[in-house]
Amino acid sequence: MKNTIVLGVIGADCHAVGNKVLDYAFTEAGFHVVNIGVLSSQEDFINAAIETDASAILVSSLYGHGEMDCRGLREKCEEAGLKDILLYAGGNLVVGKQEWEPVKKRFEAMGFDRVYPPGTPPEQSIRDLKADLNLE
Amino acid sequence: MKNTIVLGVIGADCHAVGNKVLDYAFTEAGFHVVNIGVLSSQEDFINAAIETDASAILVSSLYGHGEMDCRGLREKCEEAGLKDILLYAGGNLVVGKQEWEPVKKRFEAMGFDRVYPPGTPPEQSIRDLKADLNLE
Amino acid sequence: MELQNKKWTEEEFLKVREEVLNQWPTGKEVDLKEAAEYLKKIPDNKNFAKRLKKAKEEGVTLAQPRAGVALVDAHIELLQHLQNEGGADLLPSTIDSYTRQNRYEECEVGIQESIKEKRSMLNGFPAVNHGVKNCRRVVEAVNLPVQARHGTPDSRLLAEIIHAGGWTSNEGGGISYNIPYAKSVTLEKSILDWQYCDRLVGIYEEMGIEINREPFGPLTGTLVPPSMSNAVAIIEGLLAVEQGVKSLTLGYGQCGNLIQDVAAMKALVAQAEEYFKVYGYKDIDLTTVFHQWMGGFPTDESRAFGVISWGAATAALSGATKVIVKTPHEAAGIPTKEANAAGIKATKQVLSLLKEQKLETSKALEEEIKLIKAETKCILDKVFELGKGDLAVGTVKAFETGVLDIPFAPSKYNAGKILPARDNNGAVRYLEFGNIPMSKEIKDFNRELLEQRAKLEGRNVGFQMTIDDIYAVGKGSLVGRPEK
Amino acid sequence: MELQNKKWTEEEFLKVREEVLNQWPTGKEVDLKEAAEYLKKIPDNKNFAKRLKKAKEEGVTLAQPRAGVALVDAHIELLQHLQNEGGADLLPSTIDSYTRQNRYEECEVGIQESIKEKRSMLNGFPAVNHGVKNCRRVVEAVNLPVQARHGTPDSRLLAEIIHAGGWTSNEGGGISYNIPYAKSVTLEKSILDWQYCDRLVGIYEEMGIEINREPFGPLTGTLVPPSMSNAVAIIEGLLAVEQGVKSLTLGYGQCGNLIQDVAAMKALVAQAEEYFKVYGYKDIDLTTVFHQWMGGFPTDESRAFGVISWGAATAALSGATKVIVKTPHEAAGIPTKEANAAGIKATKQVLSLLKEQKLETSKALEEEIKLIKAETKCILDKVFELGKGDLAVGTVKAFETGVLDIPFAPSKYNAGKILPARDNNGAVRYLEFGNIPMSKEIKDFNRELLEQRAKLEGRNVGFQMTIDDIYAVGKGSLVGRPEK
Repeated sequence: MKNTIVLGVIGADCHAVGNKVLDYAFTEAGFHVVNIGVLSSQEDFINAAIETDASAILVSSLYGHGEMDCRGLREKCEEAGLKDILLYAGGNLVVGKQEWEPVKKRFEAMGFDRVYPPGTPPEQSIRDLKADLNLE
Repeated sequence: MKNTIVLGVIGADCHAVGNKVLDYAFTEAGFHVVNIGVLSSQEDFINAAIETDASAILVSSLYGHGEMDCRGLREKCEEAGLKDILLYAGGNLVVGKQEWEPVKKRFEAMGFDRVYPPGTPPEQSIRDLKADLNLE
Repeated sequence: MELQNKKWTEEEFLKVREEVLNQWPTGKEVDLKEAAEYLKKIPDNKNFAKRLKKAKEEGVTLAQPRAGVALVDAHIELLQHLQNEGGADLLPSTIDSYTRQNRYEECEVGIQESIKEKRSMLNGFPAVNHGVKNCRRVVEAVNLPVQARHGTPDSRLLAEIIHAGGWTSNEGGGISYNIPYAKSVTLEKSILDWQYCDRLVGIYEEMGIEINREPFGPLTGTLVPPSMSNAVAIIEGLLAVEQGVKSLTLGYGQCGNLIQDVAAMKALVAQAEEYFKVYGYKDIDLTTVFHQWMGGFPTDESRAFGVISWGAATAALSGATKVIVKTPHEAAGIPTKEANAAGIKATKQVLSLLKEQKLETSKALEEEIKLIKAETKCILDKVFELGKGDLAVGTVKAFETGVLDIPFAPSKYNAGKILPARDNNGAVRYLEFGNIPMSKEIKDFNRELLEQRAKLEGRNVGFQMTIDDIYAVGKGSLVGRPEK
Repeated sequence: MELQNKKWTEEEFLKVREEVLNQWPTGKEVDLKEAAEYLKKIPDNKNFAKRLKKAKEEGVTLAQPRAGVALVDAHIELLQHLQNEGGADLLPSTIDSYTRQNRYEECEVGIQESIKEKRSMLNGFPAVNHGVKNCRRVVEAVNLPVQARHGTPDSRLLAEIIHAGGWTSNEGGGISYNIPYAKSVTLEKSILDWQYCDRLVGIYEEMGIEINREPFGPLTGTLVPPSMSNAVAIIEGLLAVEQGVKSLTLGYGQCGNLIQDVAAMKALVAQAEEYFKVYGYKDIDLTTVFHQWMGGFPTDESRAFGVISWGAATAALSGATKVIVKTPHEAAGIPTKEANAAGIKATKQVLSLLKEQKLETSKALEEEIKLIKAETKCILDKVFELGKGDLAVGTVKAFETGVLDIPFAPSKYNAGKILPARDNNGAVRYLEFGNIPMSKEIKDFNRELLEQRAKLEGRNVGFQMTIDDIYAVGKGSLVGRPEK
């Protein structure tokens, strides 16, 4: 389904507040949100995407290990047959306060379509996702 | 008199608190303090030093104009016959937060024997003055 | 082993212990007798329990940061900076998130990557992997007490290693380090595992070694109504002292309304002491911790200093024994050591300016204390009832039935039916009570306060208020008013 | 002209005015009618009086920095930065110290040197030298009201130029801009000169143009007992409204003890309104200003943020209409524009977090208000008595006899016999009363509080306490305890 998305917090990260707010915001915006919650592995994201025929995977990471946790996700998606699935990442993706541009570049190099810095309002990623999926 | 000092706040500066505390501290330390107070001109300092045969002039400046107000004081002292009088300066000597070393150098170049940064406790200048005057 | 709120026998403890110490090779480094000898030599100024007791007697508030990096030398450098430059009164060692999930292999990867990348690739100190010797290196390199701070549902091996390593306090609890930190760990297991941690401290106490325990007060740190966090704190306190813990620090996370925050701290101490008395626990050395704002922070560092300082002021005015300090980098994630020191310095300045001052009693304060106590009692009465007198059993059942329910928690064992929102004064109230068994009077009062807000804002009471409140402090205000 | 507290006639005013406008060439730029036309076109959001009235109605606290540099373009850049980056609600133009002493030739040197050195060699904006046109350039370049802040005993020409220049507020007063700012200006002269400034505002008011006046509350900013600063504020307020001022902002400088600070603000408003009523002044739009800590600051910027934030919190809790903001560079002197903006941002974060909160009434607060009012009344009663009913005459005589006496003031017309010190709670009390005519009860109470402190500290009540208190905040605490 074009408007189905998989939402979750990757790795050993248990920050649930933003996850619950994103769930609410994307649902309100008309998406069918498959929320796999916190502490989710790459496999959890991929399995959920296959099962629900999702168009996008939205990965949150708030605890600084995002860089290690997200590495290889694009490759695993392709192996699993999720050829054109959109990959978004956002949150506090790295340990410590770093320049944003290099962080963004590293995640883009890993195959993420969009990467969001800390404090991005849900509205922006909703707008972007609608554009990327040609919704509305 | 070897232990007589002239104390004052130079220029259009009316910061009186530190002046009153210095007066108290130097008096307690055994100096004969001639306190000409705030809003004192170079001439006020020099006249007081001549009248009381002082060994040192302690110039405070808290309002940032110290650099302009102190310029030429050494030369005027020499013209007035105060050949070997000690000149000390302290406070917030310049406008704004600046590197301390260049400020110190500028004041030393103007002929000041000792220059103190903001927040120096009176005890330090008392110690220095006793050393410079071979007291105790 | 069947869960009940009863001190473990030596046999029970030792049986589990054998398994625990085999969870990772460094477990073999732990020798209880040798550790006790080591701990006895720790000077008073490095003993967490003794330092807190002294602060309580002097009526001062101590400042403690959060901090931890992957490698031992870098971690020591970090703690020394917080001690020497920041002026911290108590030191932490924040444990990384893989250790919290007992994923020690991944810690090993993180350690290796950190060496390679020359920066910490872990968000804390992997104490289990580093083992007893390295924990001792840490405590020997500083002049202050060291505490482990983490979020580990099963902290048994970690507790063994850090205490044997000379760290004289451990944060956490069977509820507070499960429900906000795990997705699918049962409460039976986490409470049992924390009984183990508490019993370990009890055993040390019986050997004459004072070790502090601190249940994690703020839970999800997001709009948790004070009566819910106080109920959990009191339960975890009772569970801990049953296992022989003597030095206990109960905590609370700042909500932001001064009256409510001070009332929550006062209610927490008074009510915990009442329960200790009723259940016959004597000689408990009870201290308190106040957490500076745990929710979203402004990205601007000057604004962050404002939030930090207001937290410090509330901590001082509430008479907290210690305050956990945030940093001006909070919004961006894990801070540099300089930013961490900056947060401590701002905090200490405010604490020290206010050390002669407490919030004076007022009618509003007294009423808020009364309300929090009444709400807390409604919850605790039901917990005891559900457990037929056994608090541990009651706690499990209370979460099953939503009698205990923590907003925004990731655990599937949490009902997630309650919703909080702020009233017009910024105090956190219950918007949805879920299955929490409050009296009608209390429910009506909470509702009335939120209706007043709704009226002022020209909208209905609802989840949008909650969402607006979640992001409000980051945007500058306490109450998330609709934009004009 | 003989000093009395009576509205100047048009004839009196115009006679003096001719002389005033000839003090410096830019005086010729002032044309009252043209200025009135110009001021009428100033939009409400740039009118100081209207902005304050709105804030008072909304119950919010506005943030205003201090700032001023020598050159017009740089000054505009500075104010725009404070407005756009800092988020200031009200803008200042701090006037340089040469202008404050009417030494316009030296200002000219400072302006030339500033051009040459490409940095400001003056500690403020020399508004008289820059003249009406440049003042208008300033106000036209920003979106907020602009006020002159200075310390000028004779501010007559300055007032003419800034008001004609579209600046809709002027800080100062015949006492508060003389005794703490001058050495040998008589009070007769400074009060007359400030009657002129007030009358000028009164004339604009009569033309339908609202202009705000703000007596300078903190005086020497150093341990001034609240009753002394409140007495001066009320006198200056009464002198101003007699000349036709309608928008009046009375001020107070933070002492640091929350109860005393809030009590002082509440006593100030209540007592000022009582006096206005008794003396028949109607339709006075009274607002308040709270000054963040005016004494010595810590050099460490993080610690300075702590001091700033605590000041902001007290301002909010006291319900001040505006707060004057310090910066993290305070200890080092005049701040960069970035540091200035940082101070505003920290302040605004705290103000906005606390906008729903006020300090609740408590017994301690009520008693402190009562004490401050009683002390203030003792002083004011005597001032009126000395002046045989004329407040202006009474003020001069009160300073002569030490009935009014401001600690640490440079003026030779100030007796300098009183000494302040903090009590055990950090509240500022009278250590030496000099000739201030307090009741025995009040004197005994002040003394008793200080004896309690002396006992705790194991030393005698004396000047060393005062000195220790002066430096205490810079070192981190409120009360200057002896070092152990």
